Amino acid sequence: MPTTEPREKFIVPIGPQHPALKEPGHFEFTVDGEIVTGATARLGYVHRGIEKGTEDRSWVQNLYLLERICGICSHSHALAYALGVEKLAGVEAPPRAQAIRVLVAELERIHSHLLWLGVAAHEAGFDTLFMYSWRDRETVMDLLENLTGNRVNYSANVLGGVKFDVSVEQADAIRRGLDFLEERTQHYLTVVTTDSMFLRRTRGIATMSKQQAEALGVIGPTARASDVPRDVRVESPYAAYTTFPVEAVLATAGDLEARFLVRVKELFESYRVIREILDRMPAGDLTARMPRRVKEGETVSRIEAPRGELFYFIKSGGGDRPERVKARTPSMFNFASVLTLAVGHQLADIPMIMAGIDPCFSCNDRLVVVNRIGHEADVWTWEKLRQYGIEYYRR
Amino acid sequence: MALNLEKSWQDALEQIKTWARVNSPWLVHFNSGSCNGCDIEILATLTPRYDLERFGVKLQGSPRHADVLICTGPVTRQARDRLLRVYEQMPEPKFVVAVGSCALSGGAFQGCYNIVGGIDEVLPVDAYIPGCPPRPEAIIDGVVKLLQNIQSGKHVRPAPPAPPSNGHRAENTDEEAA
Amino acid sequence: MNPLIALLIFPGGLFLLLLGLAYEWVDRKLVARLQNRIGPRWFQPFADVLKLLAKEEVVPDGANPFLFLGLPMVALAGALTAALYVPLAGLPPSYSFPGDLIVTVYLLSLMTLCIGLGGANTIDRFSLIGATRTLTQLFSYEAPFLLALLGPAIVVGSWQIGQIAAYADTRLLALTQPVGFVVALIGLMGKLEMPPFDAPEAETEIVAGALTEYSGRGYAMFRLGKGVELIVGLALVAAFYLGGVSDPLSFFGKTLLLLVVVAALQSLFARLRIEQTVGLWWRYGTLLALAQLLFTIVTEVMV
Amino acid sequence: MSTEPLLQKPELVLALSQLDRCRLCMAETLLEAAKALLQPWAAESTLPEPNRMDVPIPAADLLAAVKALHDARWGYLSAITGLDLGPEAGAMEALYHFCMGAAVVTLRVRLPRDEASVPSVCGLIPSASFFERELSEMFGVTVTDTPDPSRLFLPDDWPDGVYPLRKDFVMSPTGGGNGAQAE
Repeated sequence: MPTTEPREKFIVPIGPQHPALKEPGHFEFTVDGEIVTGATARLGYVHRGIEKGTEDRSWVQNLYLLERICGICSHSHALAYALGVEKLAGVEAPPRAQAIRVLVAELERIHSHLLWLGVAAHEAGFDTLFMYSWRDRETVMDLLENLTGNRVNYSANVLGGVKFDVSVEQADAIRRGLDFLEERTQHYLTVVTTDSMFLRRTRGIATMSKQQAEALGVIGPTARASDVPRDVRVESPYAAYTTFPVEAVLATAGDLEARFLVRVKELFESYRVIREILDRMPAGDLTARMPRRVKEGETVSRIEAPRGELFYFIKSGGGDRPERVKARTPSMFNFASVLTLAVGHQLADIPMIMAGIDPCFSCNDRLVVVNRIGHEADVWTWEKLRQYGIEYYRR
Repeated sequence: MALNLEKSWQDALEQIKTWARVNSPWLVHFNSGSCNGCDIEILATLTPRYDLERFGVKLQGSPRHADVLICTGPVTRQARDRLLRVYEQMPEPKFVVAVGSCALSGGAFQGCYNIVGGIDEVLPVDAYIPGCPPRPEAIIDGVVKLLQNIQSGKHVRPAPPAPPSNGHRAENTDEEAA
Repeated sequence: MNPLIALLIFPGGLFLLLLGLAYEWVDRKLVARLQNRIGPRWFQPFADVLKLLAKEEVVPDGANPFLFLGLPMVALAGALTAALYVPLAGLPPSYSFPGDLIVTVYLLSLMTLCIGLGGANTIDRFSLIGATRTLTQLFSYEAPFLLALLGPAIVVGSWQIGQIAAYADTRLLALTQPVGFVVALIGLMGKLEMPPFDAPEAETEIVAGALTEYSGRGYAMFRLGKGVELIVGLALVAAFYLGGVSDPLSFFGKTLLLLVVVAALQSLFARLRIEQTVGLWWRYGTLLALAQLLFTIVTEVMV
Repeated sequence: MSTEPLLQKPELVLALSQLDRCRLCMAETLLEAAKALLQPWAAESTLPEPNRMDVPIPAADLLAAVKALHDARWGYLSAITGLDLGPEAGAMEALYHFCMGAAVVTLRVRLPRDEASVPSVCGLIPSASFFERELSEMFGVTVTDTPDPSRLFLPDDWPDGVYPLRKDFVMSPTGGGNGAQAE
């Protein structure tokens, strides 16, 4: 299906400017006139060969490797891996450890959503909101550091439980931090829903209907923004989500504004769950004994990372090293479905579709090769595509 | 007499140049495979709480405007020649700061098949900032230490690394004489 | 005062460059404070420019070297000559002739033209986009800005900045022509490419816009030119609308007041898209300026 | 088992939070529904875990099985995992994981090691092209008529014919680079 005339691949090497989460990527859109006929992506700039790395490391060492797949959802990866291995080994982490795991997971969700709010605002050139939301994010980073000792990559998980306990002072500090954050989130909710500049960039853009979302298999907040109730915490609750249930936050509009709304409202949901956990924290010890060798078998472990469902497949051959660990990150899934959504869309909608799924890497510097059928491929920078999109909508 | 007049004039000029270089270090940031933990910490140094602009540090877009190349992440094979190209585009005098243990030595990903190793496998590195990820204070401290070294003239230029051992060499790795 | 000193030292070259840097610092500090950051130290722009002068100048291939090196000089020269006709630091303009208002405004836009040409001269994609944007934005704010400055000229009945400034010295024209004042101020922000009109060098989007390829001396000269343009623009608007700048105190006071207003506006808005800026200027800017002009002409004729 | 897909019945549709108690029994009914859909191949399906079902599928029938699940809107294709059972076993597996609620159905396709090939499911599920590209570049499984066979993760200068996730992939001594395939 790719177009016949040879497309010369040209990757822009210039260092990106003002990096929010920039990881270079490369997207190729085949265009017929205005309509996108084909879209592929070339990732791999950050491919470190982790899945192969897991096969020559022991079960415990893998925990630290898998935490560094992604800096923002490191706890999610460690949690999914730990739950999978515990299921394989037939070990059940004590309830207090499960509750602390969920506590750190929700704190990480707050940190990730606030970070995305800043990045999206920055993408629209709204630096003041970027500065403010990142300043407030420092509060949740302090909470995480106070609790786990590190701002990012907090490695709370140990196979069979958690590394630390939550003392009363830490719980109070978290409650105070959450009160401040809740009031700030209320402010951001009003900004996101009323600020005219923002609405011009988000309302009615890249709308995805419920059927489209289901057919494409979009997951996470992007799916919930199109009224598709896909939330692993609700569908198949893991760790302590059974004792502290979560309500899936849904919106019906399915456009970019709805995706903003879902993420900001999820913050409130996270605050509620964290307060509940702190109030009804079950007593008990922190870890359960874990055998060095995991018995033979395979398992699937799914959890809800800030960006969507994180899928882990772990196979053990009975030794002290895993046979195979497969991690399918939510962004890879969202990208795949978003690129298929792009087909048939206007070229002008592409930037907003991309920004909407909160890609794990917001490639500010990625380059889009647009080859119009008929004349040779011209190479657009990300910005030109963005600008083209905006001008297109102006006409 | 004329000679040392000439000499003192030269020193004074050198003094001013170093003062200017130390007081307005502009950064360009390149991520060659990092898990973006270090990237968000670098960005956190610009937000209100840490605000590097106090030291005159500004994050520039184009390598042409930058003095310090701040790199994060183990150098993946795919990002290798891009890193070199960015480095070569920067005008002299340029410095390289490696942030995070991945940039120092490949970090947790050492031994993975797609990793070339730390930044010093590809570029001459002037300052290393360990940590996974290093706290914003550590990053600021690293940059300030580099500036102090430049100021006091103690800074000696590291030799560019040996060409990559595993055969395939990007065609333009021999940078001009540093 | 012998003309050479006036030209090179006092109201002319050196003083103007330093003042430009100082105003740039005030602007950066205010915007940082409004984003509740601490912001740069007082000598920051000065250190920036000095460092840039000491850096290696890279002339990229694919760019015509003569043009590449010449454009920054022309830009700086354009900005400096524009400063000759404007009352600075409380002194009357060091040189003025009838019709110098038009010359000054176009000397200022010569600066933007050079930036656009500088960007178009290289083969780098980002600067090509930056160049097209700079030029499209140039044509959008040029007309309203000039019309807004014509208001006072009509009231005074002369095209000479010196005379207009003298006439406006006692009367607060901002009150009689409020709309013209607002359009002039916003036009000034457009000319200096300050947010929300900084689409041409949108840092997160097109690296550094038209100036991506420039480094070392060329970039330093462009920055100095921008600083001088800031001073000249502020002085013009202050001289015409805020009741003249006859003594140094009122000159600095008024221009700094305008700078505070501009800095506040800067941190309030997100970046306007290029076609929004053009739309804004042509739909509202020009109409408002024309309406103001009509109103002044009618009152002029009647009185 | 009624052929009309079980999913249309309202009570089966996931009620969000009230049903946490019988979460597992919900999973069982979903697995039953999947089993009904995959009838001809589900004869020797196994249940390694209460909420998981493995269904071995010959490569030729893969498309039909995926079509059955897809038309009945049974969940979504969450991932495609490549599994190398080792040079001695002389076989590889491609696992197609479908997830719905708490239930996970895995279609296991057994493939020979040397020229393994699998039909592409992108016709039914367009977003599967990423997974297929990863499968082909990491395991050497040729996915017939996939829309975009180019590389997804491996660098451009990666030698062809070297598949890193296979068991017999040997890291080159310098550690940083092109391993050799110890055929």
